[in-house]
Amino acid sequence: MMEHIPLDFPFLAAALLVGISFYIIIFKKNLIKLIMGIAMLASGVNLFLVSLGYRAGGTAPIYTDVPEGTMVMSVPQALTLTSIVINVAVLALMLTMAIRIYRHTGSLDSEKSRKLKG
Amino acid sequence: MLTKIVRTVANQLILFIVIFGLYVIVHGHITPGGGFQGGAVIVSGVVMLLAAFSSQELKKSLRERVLTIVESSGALIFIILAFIGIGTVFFYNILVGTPIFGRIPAIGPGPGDIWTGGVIPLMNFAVGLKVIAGLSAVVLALALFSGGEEVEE
Amino acid sequence: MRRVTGWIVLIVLVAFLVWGVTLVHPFGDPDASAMDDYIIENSQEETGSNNVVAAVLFDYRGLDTLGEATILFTAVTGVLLLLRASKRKKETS
Amino acid sequence: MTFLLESGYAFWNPLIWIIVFIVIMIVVYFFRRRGQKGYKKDTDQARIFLCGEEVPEAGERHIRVGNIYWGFFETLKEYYNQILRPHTGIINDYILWFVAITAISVIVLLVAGLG
Amino acid sequence: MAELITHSPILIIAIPLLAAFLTPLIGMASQKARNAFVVGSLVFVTFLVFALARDISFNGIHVYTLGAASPDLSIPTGFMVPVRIILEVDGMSAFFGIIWAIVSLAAAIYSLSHIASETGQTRFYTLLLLMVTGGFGMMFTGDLFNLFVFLEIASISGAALIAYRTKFADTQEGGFKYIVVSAIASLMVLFAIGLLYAQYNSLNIAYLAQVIQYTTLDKIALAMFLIAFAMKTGMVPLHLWFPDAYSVAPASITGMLVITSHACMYAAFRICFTLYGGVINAPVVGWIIIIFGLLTMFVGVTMAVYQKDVMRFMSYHAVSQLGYMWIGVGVGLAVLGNAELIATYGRDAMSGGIFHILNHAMYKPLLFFTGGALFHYTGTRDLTKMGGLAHKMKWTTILYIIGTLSISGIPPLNGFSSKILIYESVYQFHPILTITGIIVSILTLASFTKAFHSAFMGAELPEYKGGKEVPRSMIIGMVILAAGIVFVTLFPSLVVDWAIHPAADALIDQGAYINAVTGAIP
Repeated sequence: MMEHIPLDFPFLAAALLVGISFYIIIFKKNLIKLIMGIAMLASGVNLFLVSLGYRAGGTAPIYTDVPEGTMVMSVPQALTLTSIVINVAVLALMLTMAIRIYRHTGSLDSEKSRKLKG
Repeated sequence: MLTKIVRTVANQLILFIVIFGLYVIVHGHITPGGGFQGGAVIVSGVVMLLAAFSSQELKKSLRERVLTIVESSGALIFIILAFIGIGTVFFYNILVGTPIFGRIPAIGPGPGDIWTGGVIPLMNFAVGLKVIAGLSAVVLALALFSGGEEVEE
Repeated sequence: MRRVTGWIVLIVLVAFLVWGVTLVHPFGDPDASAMDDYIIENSQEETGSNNVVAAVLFDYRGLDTLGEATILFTAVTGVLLLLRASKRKKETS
Repeated sequence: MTFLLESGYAFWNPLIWIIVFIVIMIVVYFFRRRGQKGYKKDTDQARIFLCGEEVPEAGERHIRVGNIYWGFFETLKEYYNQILRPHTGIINDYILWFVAITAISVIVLLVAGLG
Repeated sequence: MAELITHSPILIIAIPLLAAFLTPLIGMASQKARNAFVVGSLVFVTFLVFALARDISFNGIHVYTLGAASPDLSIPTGFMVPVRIILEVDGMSAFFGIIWAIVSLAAAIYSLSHIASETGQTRFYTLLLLMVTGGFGMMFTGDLFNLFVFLEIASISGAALIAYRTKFADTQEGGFKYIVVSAIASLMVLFAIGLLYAQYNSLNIAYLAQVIQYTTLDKIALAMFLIAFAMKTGMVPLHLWFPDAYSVAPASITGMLVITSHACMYAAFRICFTLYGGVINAPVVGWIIIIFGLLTMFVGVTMAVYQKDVMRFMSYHAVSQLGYMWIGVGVGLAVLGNAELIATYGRDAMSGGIFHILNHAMYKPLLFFTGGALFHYTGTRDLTKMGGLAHKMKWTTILYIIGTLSISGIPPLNGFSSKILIYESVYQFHPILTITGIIVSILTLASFTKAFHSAFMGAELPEYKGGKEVPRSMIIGMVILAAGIVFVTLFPSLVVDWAIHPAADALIDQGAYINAVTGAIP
């Protein structure tokens, strides 16, 4: 087995996650799928952020009963936490609007809910 | 509304969920966790209740108005805790060194002490209050709306 | 037409992203960490909190957390605003 | 002089314009005063005369917005056909444009850095 | 008073926030008290902004370190890197702050009777105050992640407010589009912040500006920042969501959304000039901005002439006017490295662009407010159903004329004085820019004349016989902005000397911004 995770695997995973979610956002016409795509995009960005702060062999940055040694960086974790809560808020609001759109038009298709154009 | 077994189990389980959530909130400054995480744990308990019972049932005990008041007061406590430092600087941790939560732990790894952290435990508590009330209100409102009922003004 | 454009654009974007993240420092070995080292070393003394992440959240980057709590408040207010009844009940008016 | 705005080449003074406006107003007022004094409201003088035809109702004689600048749109028909195509109103397309422009500007910035 | 000034950067952000948290509680007690509270807190904030701006013009950049032992202790003693969140207010931030304060005050007063017949007013005002907080936070912060957080506050509250009138389907659609677009834009901003953080381990704009290298990753991050903020601003061809969202919002919110889009423009300028200012490939980025600016101007105005919905028509004009600002500042950016060209026309072009932001922030909300008054009176946004409204809406007509003349750049109104600055300086960079600008200006006048004729002129239509002029608070909200227009019209040089040139110099002078934070380090 390898000693540590090869290459920049988490970074690549984050980049691919962003790519896949853009695929969903661009090609899927269902509003709920669109919202799921945005949630995935947020996960990708969060994964990228939190893996920036990792130091090989580091422990969690909490001093309570921790073995001596390096600690991983704490600021990216705080940023990720903030970003996760922000995305929860955004998703809640998006879902509310999607429900309202469904109530009004009876459809969740983004091609059908386009009263505003031109 | 699910079967009686589920409802009974949920009724008992909610106590432990709330206790665990409160533990996470209160020990936010010494162990992993904090206001957001603990609040989310408790709200997951609320979601469990929502699944076990109907939203109509839950509406009787969780009033929209009460939730709004609790949420606003959580946010207010938070911002006031930030404001009390303004004698020095906004967000200055004024309680470090005072008897209330003011102890300074031994530098370096060691056992935690609950009376440390200055305003951090209080802020954790305020945020926890806010998250519990806010997310419960959202979940409840969405459930009620799917059942065809709109929120009062 | 749209499918083709979409795929081209998507492939270009993903190529750039993948290429970009390989240019970031190797995983587990950050290039610069002055700010984080300072916080890890001094947080116990300055804030009295054993949990460094909590110290960052509520002390060093307190305004971010206030903003985060505000966003949650905004979203809750927004959801309740959007799910409200658009007509007043008779007895209230 | 607080009214004066220097723009490097020329200057701009709103006071001059305001004075000119006031002078024009006075001239207009003089012309207006020379008009007919015998105008009476609510008589045939005030009614619309359309070569003896029936005058349409207020709603029908107002030129609605769709009929204004008809010639302009007729001339630029091709342009408008093209320009209206991206305005589909579908949210997915909006994001596609965003991704496309981001990709293009990344390429431009990187290529410009090479030379 | 001196204490108040010292703490004013955070107070300007925190007081609307505190008011927003209190509003639901007060709203339960009494509606009148709530309205008075909202307007009162905004008046106080406006006062603070003016006091802060005055102090900045005398004493230079204000730095406020949150949570440190003293406000100006931006870097911990004996350390080299800023650790805490730092608010940094310079001439540019103060300039945007003044605009935002005035427009939000006018919008709050306007809302008092504009939404009087709707439910959910308490939550409406709460969100309005939160949006004010978000805007001020974006303008005053000196920290990238903090910028992202406040960007999200402004966009989430904005989206909820756009969808405020839930009984119509199109409002929900507009709000949904807005929130999707802003969520994606801000996530890309966050990704770019992560790219910068990975290399330099800092989030402070001033410190990053000092150490930035312009590596490949920095270029990718710059493109992401620029295009994400440009999307939020409504630059062609990323403007497609713009009229959809703006046309369906309540008019007071549309007026405020214009300024949030200016705040995103501020963020883009901050990124280009301050963060990347020392290392940026200025001509390339400048030309990118100029080309998109030209497209924005032209496509925006031609689409506007075509519109039949009054709010949509004005939104497209907002798009087209944004092009002038991009061009003015883009020309300044394109010649950034060349001190001689900056002195000949670069600074004037930037001043023109920034001056146009001020003017646009006055007349565009005014026009949106008149559009809202038309909606209030007729119950429709469709211009084909309107006509002869000048008979009943005398105040609205006069205010609309002021706004129209101003946006079309008719002398002596303020739109002309900023446009002449842009035209004359930009002509020396490339004549085609000025020519396009003049054509766009003509088309603007043409389309506003068309809307004026179809809405206000003509005989009184039978269906609108019985109505009355809009309520007084709406007129007061509009008159505040019209008074701003008249002031700028009469004293252009005063405004340019006291507000515009300091703002332009703040953008050009990257060193001052850095020194304010990392001053001790040579």
